[in-house]
Amino acid sequence: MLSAAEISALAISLKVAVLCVAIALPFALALGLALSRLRFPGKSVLEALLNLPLVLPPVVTGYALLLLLGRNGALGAWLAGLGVQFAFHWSGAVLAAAVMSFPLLVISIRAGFDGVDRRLEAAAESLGAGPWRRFLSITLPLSLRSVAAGCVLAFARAFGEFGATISFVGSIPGETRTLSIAIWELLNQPGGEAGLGRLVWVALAVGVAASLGAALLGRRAQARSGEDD
Amino acid sequence: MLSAAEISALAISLKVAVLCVAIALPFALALGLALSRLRFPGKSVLEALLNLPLVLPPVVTGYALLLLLGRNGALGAWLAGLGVQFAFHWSGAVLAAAVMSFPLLVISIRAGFDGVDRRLEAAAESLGAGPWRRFLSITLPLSLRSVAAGCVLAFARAFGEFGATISFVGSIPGETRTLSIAIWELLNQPGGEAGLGRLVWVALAVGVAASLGAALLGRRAQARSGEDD
Amino acid sequence: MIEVDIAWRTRDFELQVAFTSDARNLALFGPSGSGKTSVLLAVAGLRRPERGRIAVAGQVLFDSAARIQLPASRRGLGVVFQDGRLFPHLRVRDNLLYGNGNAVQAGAPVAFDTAVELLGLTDLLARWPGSLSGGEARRVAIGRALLCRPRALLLDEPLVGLHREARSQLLQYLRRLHGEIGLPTLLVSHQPDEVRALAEDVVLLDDGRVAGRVRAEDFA
Amino acid sequence: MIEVDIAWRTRDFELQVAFTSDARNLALFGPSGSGKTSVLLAVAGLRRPERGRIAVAGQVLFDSAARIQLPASRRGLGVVFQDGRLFPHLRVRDNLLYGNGNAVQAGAPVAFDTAVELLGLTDLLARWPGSLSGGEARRVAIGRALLCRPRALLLDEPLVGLHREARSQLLQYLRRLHGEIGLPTLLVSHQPDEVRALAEDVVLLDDGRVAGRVRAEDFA
Amino acid sequence: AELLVFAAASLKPALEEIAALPEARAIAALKTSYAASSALARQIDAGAPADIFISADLEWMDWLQQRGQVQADTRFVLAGNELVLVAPRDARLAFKLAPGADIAAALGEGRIALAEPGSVPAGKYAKAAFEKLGLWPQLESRYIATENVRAALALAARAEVPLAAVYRSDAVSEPAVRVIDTFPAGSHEAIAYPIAALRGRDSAATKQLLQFLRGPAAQAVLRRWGFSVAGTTP
Ligand SMILES: Nc1ncnc2c1ncn2[C@@H]1O[C@H](COP(=O)(O)OP(=O)(O)OP(=O)(O)O)[C@@H](O)[C@H]1O
Ligand SMILES: Nc1ncnc2c1ncn2[C@@H]1O[C@H](COP(=O)(O)OP(=O)(O)OP(=O)(O)O)[C@@H](O)[C@H]1O
Ligand code: MOO
Ligand SMILES: [Mg+2]
Ligand SMILES: [Mg+2]
Repeated sequence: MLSAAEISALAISLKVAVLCVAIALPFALALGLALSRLRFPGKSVLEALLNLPLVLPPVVTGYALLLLLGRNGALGAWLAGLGVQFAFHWSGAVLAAAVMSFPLLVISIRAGFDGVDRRLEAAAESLGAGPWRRFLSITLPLSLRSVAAGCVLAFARAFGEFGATISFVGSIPGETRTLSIAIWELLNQPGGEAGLGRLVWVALAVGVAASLGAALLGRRAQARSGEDD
Repeated sequence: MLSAAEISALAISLKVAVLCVAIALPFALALGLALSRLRFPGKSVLEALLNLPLVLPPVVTGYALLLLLGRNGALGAWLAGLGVQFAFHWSGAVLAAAVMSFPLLVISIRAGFDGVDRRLEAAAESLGAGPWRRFLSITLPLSLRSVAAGCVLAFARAFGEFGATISFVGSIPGETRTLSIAIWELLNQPGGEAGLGRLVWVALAVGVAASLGAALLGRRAQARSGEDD
Repeated sequence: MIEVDIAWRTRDFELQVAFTSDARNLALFGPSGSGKTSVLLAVAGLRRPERGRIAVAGQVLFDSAARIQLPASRRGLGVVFQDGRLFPHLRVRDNLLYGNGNAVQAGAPVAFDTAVELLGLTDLLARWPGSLSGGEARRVAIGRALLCRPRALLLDEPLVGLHREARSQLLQYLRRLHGEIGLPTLLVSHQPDEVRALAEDVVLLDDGRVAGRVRAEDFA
Repeated sequence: MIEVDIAWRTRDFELQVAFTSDARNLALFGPSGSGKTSVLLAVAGLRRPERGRIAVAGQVLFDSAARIQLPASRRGLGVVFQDGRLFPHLRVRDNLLYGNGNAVQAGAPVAFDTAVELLGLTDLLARWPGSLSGGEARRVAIGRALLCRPRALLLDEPLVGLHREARSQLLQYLRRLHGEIGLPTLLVSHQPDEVRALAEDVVLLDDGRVAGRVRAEDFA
Repeated sequence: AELLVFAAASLKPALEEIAALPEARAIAALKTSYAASSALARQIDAGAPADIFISADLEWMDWLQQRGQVQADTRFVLAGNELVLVAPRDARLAFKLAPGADIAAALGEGRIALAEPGSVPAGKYAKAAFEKLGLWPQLESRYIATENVRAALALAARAEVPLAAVYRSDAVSEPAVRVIDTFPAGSHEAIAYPIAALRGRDSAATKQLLQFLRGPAAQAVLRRWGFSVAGTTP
């Protein structure tokens, strides 16, 4: 059904999206918690910076990543010294996807944390739970719906990412050529529409899977409250 | 500071983003409520469709809009008969932005509605409030944080939209040439990096304004609960 | 005045309760988990029985056979919930006025100022519910139910957590309402003195069934 | 056993409370809004006074001058909150065991099975808190506080909403705990009989101040 | 009159300058929508209200023409271009494009940047040329495909890659790169930017503008931006 090249592109996209969410999630949780619970100088600036990848066209974000993290970029040269290289490597696609979807993740998670009843956290504290256990056993489960919503958004966005990826890491078959790039290529070719349909169905299936996953998590959260009507 | 063309692009982007959120919000509220409160056949399919613009590269979404709503498109021809035209008109940019940011809006809002204590809605009902008043006076204010978060995400996404816009309505100066398109054109132009910095600052300022707006809404929501510590 | 004949079962609990009473003021009495709140919420229209019939003051509120189910919002019942349920995003004043269309209305059966003063809420009107003490919140919940122009009151342990003076003052006030505007009441309470003061007839519940009937005077 | 000397003010309320008591079991008594819950939460470490000092059983928990503020999680106090605060996402069993590291532990001062049986929770262990009746939830809250291996109990109107049999049974049980394992208790209650049964010494609060002291036997 | 021109993005700087010429302004106020040729062609096919289309390759113009969207008698080649190999300005790299040359050695550890060779015109020319020269097998696993030719240029300009294949028009305007060789004529099809009025849009103003674009004033600007002179045929 899918050609080898298409399967490779799909596999790269899935790898990138899964790793993107897995890697970004801890940072997003930490940042979401900080934004929800702490006041600190520069908080508004931080929130605005967070939105930056949303308000800019993705290729600009990709270009900025290249300037910063390319082999000759300010940070890139230093990282290269440590043997770490993002540009033109699939890990760079993960990074680009993470930057693009990070705001979605953080803003959803933060809204979830904002909604948690602080009195329950206090109750947990009185029962001997330190900050760590309180977070894992109370705050996080009680905001699971929002965290799940953020993860779906981030996963889908990472999976569909195109502009930042192609500007930062280009399209290297088998390395950084994601399904989005493959779809874009087809659209750039006269008559490419024919193959397009098939790949769009694949993307749709991934979207379905992602939202089903979230629905499952959400349902687990819902089962827990047996309310009035 | 900004050239006339740049000011025009900024104005179009702001108009598009504001209208996009204003127009999409009622639909997103209705859909979010339906997804949160109702069970109906095809619900999972609807949720997956919603994610589609996220999992596809934006240019594909723009192309799909073009096929559907272009003058020769299935729906477009019919709408043209009614004198409504989206393609190559700034209203088409609003539509493209709305499609791209709709999932962000709906998923945030839905998470907010999911988190509202249904017992409070029941209490309002017992006090004589019909469904409409209940929604406006209880459900909506209690999920204001999530709604605000969704609006920021959607606004920022609409403001930064590039791929779907340029494939659906092109880049017509004064009509559909948004700031994102202007930035992209600069990036693709010899010596454009100079002007680039300036426009990126403008986008950053818009991002700051958006997140400040949300923070204000959020703070109003927060002032209302005088909890323990 | 009230006619209840309802049933439902969940995985954990089976309820089958039928009683009628001509008393204007009725109390439900029984141990924890016997179904008192369930019956009260069914009368309020907030929990739908699987089958049965509910009528209050001659009006049929629910009848599964006749497919009648009057929405809670049109039953005109003032409910004091066992779990409070103040609206956290509305100030005390707006909580109190919620059932009254958000505004003080002249000629309401229960006057706003009177209720506020009697409930000791004068200084609390501008406060958010999250900052109230337990007893303060309970008094607001009572006020909110009284001020929604109810045709009858459903009180689920209304005086719990109140100090003795406040409690006896409120008991007197509720009695006076009974006398003056004849507001029928369905009361759930664990306190015999409350039952005696506010009801004429008592339905005893146990484990989801009616376990007996007592006249309030005879209630110890 | 307990030494409290704390103060704070908010826009709406000023609290300034100082008392010491040698009694193992102490009650706070006073009208709604007098500051009972506030003092109890300060002792629990969940509300931080602006200044002052709190010591229980010889251990300083809070001292603004010495900059001591023991986190609530290390005070080892079992708190029954006035507003319940069950964890809605944990089943009854897991709520009960939360303070015990999520597992039944042998040799705990209060045995899990004993507490569950006595509180009548045996059939409710697998339920979610959202499906409990008012009295059931309250009993879970009591159980949760008892099972966290507390060094002392802070009870904020613990028996509210319980039916008479359950209430007198629990009163007896708490008394027995006092006798058997000598668990010191700080009780807030509006019910004189509870105060008499569970405390030796009573601090009367009014409007954020100490209004008097009574020995529990003399308490009417 | 006002005319809407849909033009391949790489023409932007030259066209802006031409549109500002007094002679051009006398004919019509030009509005220009720049995007990838593919996007523009699809938009025109979907009914975009453009008057003139300038494509970056023949393929998309042909595609539109087959669909009857082009006023065929107005079509001509506005400009040509050359494909060149560029390296970062300061790189000490000498390499000559020739059949069987060792381009892998020239690349060393690095990669070559191309516009996406399957779909973007500049990349398609480059791939065809490398195939003709027999170098493609060395490059097949060594190239980075970019969204458009400018992005490939940017990679070389930032020394992220040792080599990139770009248009001469791009290379001349970028001081950070050095042209190290030109692809031999005949290694790929002639690079042509065909222009045509769109169906039903061949008004007097349109025709006048097309005429002007053919003329010396406009062609001079194009040449200054690195494009080669207009052909007449395809
Ligand atoms: N949503 C629910 N799902 C399952 N069981 C429920 C639900 N709500 C109540 N119950 C059960 O139904 C029974 C009756 O509950 P109800 O709240 O009516 O008791 P009650 O008589 O008001 O008790 P209390 O005096 O403790 O408030 C209890 O066993 C309770 O656990
Ligand atoms: N977060 C808060 N912000 C402002 N005021 C508060 C806050 N919490 C409590 N108060 C006020 O402090 C006072 C004391 O409250 P507290 O809860 O200690 O009373 P209490 O003695 O426990 O009363 P009750 O018997 O009604 O529970 C009350 O007037 C209350 O409104
Ligand atoms: O102008 Mo192009 O479509 O980047 O070769
Ligand atoms: Mg009850
Ligand atoms: Mg209190």
